[in-house]
Amino acid sequence: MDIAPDRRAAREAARRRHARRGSVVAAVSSVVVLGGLAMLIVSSPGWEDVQRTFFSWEVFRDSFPDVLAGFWLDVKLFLVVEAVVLVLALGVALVRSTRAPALFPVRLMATVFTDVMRGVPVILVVYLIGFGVPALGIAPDWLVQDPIYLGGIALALCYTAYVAEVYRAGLDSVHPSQRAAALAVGLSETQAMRHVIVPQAVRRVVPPLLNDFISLQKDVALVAILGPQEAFRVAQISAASDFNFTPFLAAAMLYLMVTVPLARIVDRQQAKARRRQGHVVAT
Amino acid sequence: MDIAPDRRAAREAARRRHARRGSVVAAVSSVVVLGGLAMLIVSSPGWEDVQRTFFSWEVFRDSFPDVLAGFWLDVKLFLVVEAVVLVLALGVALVRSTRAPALFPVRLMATVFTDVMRGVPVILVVYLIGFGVPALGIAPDWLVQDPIYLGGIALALCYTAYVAEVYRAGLDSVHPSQRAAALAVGLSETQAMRHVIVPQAVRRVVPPLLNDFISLQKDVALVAILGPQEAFRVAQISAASDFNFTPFLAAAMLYLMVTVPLARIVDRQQAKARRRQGHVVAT
Amino acid sequence: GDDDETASPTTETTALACEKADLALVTPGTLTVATDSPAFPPYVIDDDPTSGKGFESAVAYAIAEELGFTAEEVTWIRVPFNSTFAPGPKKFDFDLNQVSIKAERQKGADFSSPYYTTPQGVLVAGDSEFAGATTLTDLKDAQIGVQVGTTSLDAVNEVIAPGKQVRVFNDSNDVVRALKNGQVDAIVTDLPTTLYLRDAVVEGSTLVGQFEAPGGDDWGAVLEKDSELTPCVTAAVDSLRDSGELASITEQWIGAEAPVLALE
Amino acid sequence: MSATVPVLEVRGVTKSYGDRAVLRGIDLEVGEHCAVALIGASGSGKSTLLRCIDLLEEIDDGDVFLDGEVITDPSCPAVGVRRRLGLVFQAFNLFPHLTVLQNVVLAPMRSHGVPRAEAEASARELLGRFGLEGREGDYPDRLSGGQQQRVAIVRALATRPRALLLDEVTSALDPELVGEVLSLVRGLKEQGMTMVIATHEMAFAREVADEVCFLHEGRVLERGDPARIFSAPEQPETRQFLRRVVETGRL
Amino acid sequence: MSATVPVLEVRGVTKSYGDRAVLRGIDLEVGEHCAVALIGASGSGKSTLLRCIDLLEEIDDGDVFLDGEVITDPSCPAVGVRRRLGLVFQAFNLFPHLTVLQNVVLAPMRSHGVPRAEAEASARELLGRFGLEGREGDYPDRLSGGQQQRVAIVRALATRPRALLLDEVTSALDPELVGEVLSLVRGLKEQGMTMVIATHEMAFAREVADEVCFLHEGRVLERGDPARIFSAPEQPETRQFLRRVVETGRL
Ligand SMILES: Nc1ncnc2c1ncn2[C@@H]1O[C@H](COP(=O)(O)OP(=O)(O)OP(=O)(O)O)[C@@H](O)[C@H]1O
Ligand SMILES: Nc1ncnc2c1ncn2[C@@H]1O[C@H](COP(=O)(O)OP(=O)(O)OP(=O)(O)O)[C@@H](O)[C@H]1O
Ligand SMILES: [Mg+2]
Ligand SMILES: [Mg+2]
Repeated sequence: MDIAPDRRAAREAARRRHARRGSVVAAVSSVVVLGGLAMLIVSSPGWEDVQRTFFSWEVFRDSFPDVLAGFWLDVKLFLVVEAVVLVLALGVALVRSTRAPALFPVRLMATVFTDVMRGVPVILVVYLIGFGVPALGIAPDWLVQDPIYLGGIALALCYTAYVAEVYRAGLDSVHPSQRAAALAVGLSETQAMRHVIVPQAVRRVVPPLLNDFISLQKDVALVAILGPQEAFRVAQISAASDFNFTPFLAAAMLYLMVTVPLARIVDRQQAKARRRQGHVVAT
Repeated sequence: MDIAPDRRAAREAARRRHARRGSVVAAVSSVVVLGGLAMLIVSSPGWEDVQRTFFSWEVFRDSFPDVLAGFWLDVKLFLVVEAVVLVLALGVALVRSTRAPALFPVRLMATVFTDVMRGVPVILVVYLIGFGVPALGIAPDWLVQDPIYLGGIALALCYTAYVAEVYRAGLDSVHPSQRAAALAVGLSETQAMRHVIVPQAVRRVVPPLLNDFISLQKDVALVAILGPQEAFRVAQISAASDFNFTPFLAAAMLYLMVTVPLARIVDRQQAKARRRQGHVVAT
Repeated sequence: GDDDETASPTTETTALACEKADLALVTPGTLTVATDSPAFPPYVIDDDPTSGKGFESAVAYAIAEELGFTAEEVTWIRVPFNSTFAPGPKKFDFDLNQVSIKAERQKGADFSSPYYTTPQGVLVAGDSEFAGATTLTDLKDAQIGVQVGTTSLDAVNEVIAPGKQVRVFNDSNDVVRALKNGQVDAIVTDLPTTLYLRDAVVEGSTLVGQFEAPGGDDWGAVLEKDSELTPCVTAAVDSLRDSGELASITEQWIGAEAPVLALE
Repeated sequence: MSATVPVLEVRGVTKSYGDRAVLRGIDLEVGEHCAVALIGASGSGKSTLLRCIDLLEEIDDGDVFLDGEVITDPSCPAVGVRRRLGLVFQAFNLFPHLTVLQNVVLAPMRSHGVPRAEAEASARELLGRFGLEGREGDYPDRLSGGQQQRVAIVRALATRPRALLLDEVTSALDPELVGEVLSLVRGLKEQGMTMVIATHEMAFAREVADEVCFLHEGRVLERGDPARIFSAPEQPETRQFLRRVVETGRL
Repeated sequence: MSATVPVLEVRGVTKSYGDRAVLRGIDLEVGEHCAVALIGASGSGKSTLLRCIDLLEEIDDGDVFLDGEVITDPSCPAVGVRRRLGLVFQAFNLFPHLTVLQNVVLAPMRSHGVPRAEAEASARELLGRFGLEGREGDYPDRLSGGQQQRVAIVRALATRPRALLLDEVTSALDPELVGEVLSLVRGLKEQGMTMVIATHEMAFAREVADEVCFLHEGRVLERGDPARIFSAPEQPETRQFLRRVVETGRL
């Protein structure tokens, strides 16, 4: 009943050949398109000028250490705010997902909160909290003195609203029969959320969460409004004094060094979770 | 076998009573918390100063017309960019969702594109496209002359990356058995995507899409870097010349006037879709 | 306006290439001058550069006149500070926007000779512990704020070398708010701005003094890189300086004096 | 508790979805150690009734009593009620993000406070009894239909409920397993488990049930001793239903 | 096409998931107008085999022929093959975002180019035959288990396939409907439909099938005329399986 190994080998080979041909076509066409674009840019009359102002190696080298020094501030602030946001947002999302009529006022508050905080530009919230709260004259000195705290609070408020909406979409996408099953085995509403709904929801929303993660990482630069010299502000200072945009590139590079590995890790993990569940359907 | 109407009425009443009591508790506690916060702020020593610089009615009234005039630019740009993004992003997401080995190079390009475009600050892309492309000296005049085009392109590139990832999460969240069922009835891969996977995916990702929608609406202000006086820039100018932050509030108000109704419509529609499908499980 | 009808003719000092008719202008026949939007006092009064009121507005008209243009032949456009030094063709003939002349910047754009050399002014709240500062050393422990894109940051770092990292703000509005809120102890701006902020914006503030930026902070008009117009504008500025007209414009719009803060 | 109080009592329960009346006044009593079989056509309301008893749907009217207590009263804590009942869903509703073992131990550990080791040991034992040894670490999507159904049964049994609600627990099973499950359910019954069994498998009704209820369009049209119902149905609808059943060879 | 070429031929098909060999060399032939029943224990590989035939899983080895054509060759366009086959899933897999009617007309309209009016008319007719009139506008989540299963059958029939692959098409049906579906399938067979039926319902095997295949751990252990298999099974495994079936009263 076993099949001769050369049958199997032939099939494998055919499959590989097929794949390889397609691969080559795709690769060649991508190289042609991208290469053509690159050629066009590099051979343009203004390329030297552009290279000098946007991609100058000397300027990059000179500005990089300062930008990097500023970047630590971003990273620290980002990590703290992100952690706070992940927790608060889940709370807001859970409140918004309740259906009990008694909780209507709380739900209303949560709705108003997300609507307003998403709708208002982050920069305005940073202004309001960052300059408004100290102006009230009732905030403690340590809060007023350090722009990081106020800036962090402003960012956390805004991003809680964004992330809460992402969570909520995830919660809603879990089929109601899952909740019914969780209740039926005797879990409470809270336990059903914690052990059944939330874990399934979180897995589904990881990519959009990563979007907001990455946005936050970049919006951390907005605390610069309150004075601290974080990476983007340092780049701006250096760009303005040199009439050269390259320092921004240094900042972007640092951002990429965080976000790209993050995106890769998330992708790998999602693929694993997917493989673990569900039949793999052949094409 | 029918039950006396007063039995039913009694049960309804009990339910309502129960709900009402909870409602009252929740409402009272929210009012107390919010009211307390408001009291604290209004009675603070700096409140007058804050009110004058952040919430001045005169300044609001004076700056509003100019800010509004700038806002039309935002709205127009937003609508065009959003439409482009919704289409392009779906394309990128579909490419990233393919599994065929032949398409590896294209998939790689799409991955690099999303990683880089999400990772790099939008403002840098606006700088690069907005100042870099004209500097190359090969772009047609109409493109170089109008900062709206270049700014729009930059925004579209960035947001395509964000939105593509949201779509992709939606596509992945549709159970593989749905694809199997679509193929089994004889649909092609493309038709399965179009009629079965994408419609289910899109419904699930509407809230995170709205997030990116709203972010885009606000990031449209970044084209101000290239010169045009859109709402936020107008507000900034007016704020800086009066040493008063109120004009920002005018801008924020305009943003809210777009985003809040949008959020409400989306919510209502999601609730409808949810009600239509699945059992309503009582609490 | 303060247009001096009797300004000395400068045709001798202007090379032949600087004949009005021969100038390579963005829009032939008109001189296109750029400044930021908004433009602030005392450089431009009421954000209206066409009035000739305000230091840079006045300087622009004086240069225009040197080059042979009437006031009507001058057009103003608004260009954000950042894009004044974006590479590529410029939409203006020259730009006056308190741009400090720096070697690095000269790689991307041309500068005329300086039309003003500004000292830095230090402003503190009236009740501040630093209100009595008489030397730069007294300011070492102060939390200082500056505006982004100005030379003040370098000046503070090099001359005062404060113990706390200088806070950098987006614009004068923000820096002033930080001062009022007590988020910074002192703000450092170019002297004209300091004077304006003290007199018109921050009630009860004290200008504790001024100091020279290292190597001086010279402001020049910005032109497109390798522009044919650069020597002509330079010649016009030089001639205004020589004639004393520049000094009188300066006197009129940025008059006041302030104590000089010395290094201990 | 007095022996005269039935474990489960359903009185005049009605339930509509929008305009569609699905239950039109159901009465039902399940005494201690008794098994009641619900039979009836597809769409007659069997699953809905079970969901209503487990408080997963809000009923429009009527009452459900568990050990004499009105559980459908809004003030009655639903969690406590559901802990005393076990429900096996027709569509299984396994938790796809948990392995087979995790599916089974979740409720004992979380809502009954059984220590993990103990919960896992008894879960493994139960899984083994249902022919699922070696599949403890698999995710539900990797199981065949019959395997999923057995996991669902084990999950409900693991909480040692006071009464079991079984919804078509043999639909995806092969005949061999149907026999197996049948004898397991018979065993449960002998151990004194109280059960409501919605089923299309007449062997269940005949061999396990103390009473058979024939549901027709949301009403209990006929009820009685299985032997009596199967041999001498009174209502014409019951007669017709059973005639068809005999034709298919399921009786 | 010559009458001697079977419509479907499975030759030495093997399939593993990771280390678990699910199909270990399956051979099967289904002649024109024939119905083959797959019986066997839960997990023996029936559903997997049907998915492999419909090219929804990539097989490891062996070949599947449809009308003499090797459809498992990588160069063979899968869509064309699937259009000629109809598969009813054990878990129904209805499209939850489409109404019952839309579920049924999607494929005829999109992949067979039938005009909407025509597709809807024949869909309504088919739905009516399965007792689903009036439910055309409902979403699948609102249907009872049996109703969903019938929609799944109708969806597969609507494309008028050359051969039908049925996976437990009666599991969620009440006995009355089982009889109904049985006679519908019998009708299809009489109209000349070629079918592979994975089932736990021995009545199917006995009354409709021309041949019965007994699957055991991924192998076809025994095959033959239903009468022969049910009365005189040769293999001990088959004998044991059938003994249990008889005990449950399913034969
Ligand atoms: N959420 C819902 N919205 C509208 N109608 C519903 C909903 N849930 C169930 N129904 C309807 O209620 C009726 C009874 O459904 P139920 O699932 O209780 O039937 P059943 O007796 O269990 O049938 P089966 O034997 O097919 O499982 C059906 O007609 C079904 O379509
Ligand atoms: N994606 C998968 N990954 C791992 N194992 C799988 C996967 N799909 C199916 N299996 C295993 O393959 C075996 C055969 O499954 P299949 O669904 O074909 O059984 P079946 O004969 O249809 O059973 P049933 O009668 O219960 O429906 C089972 O042991 C199952 O656990
Ligand atoms: Mg049911
Ligand atoms: Mg199966």
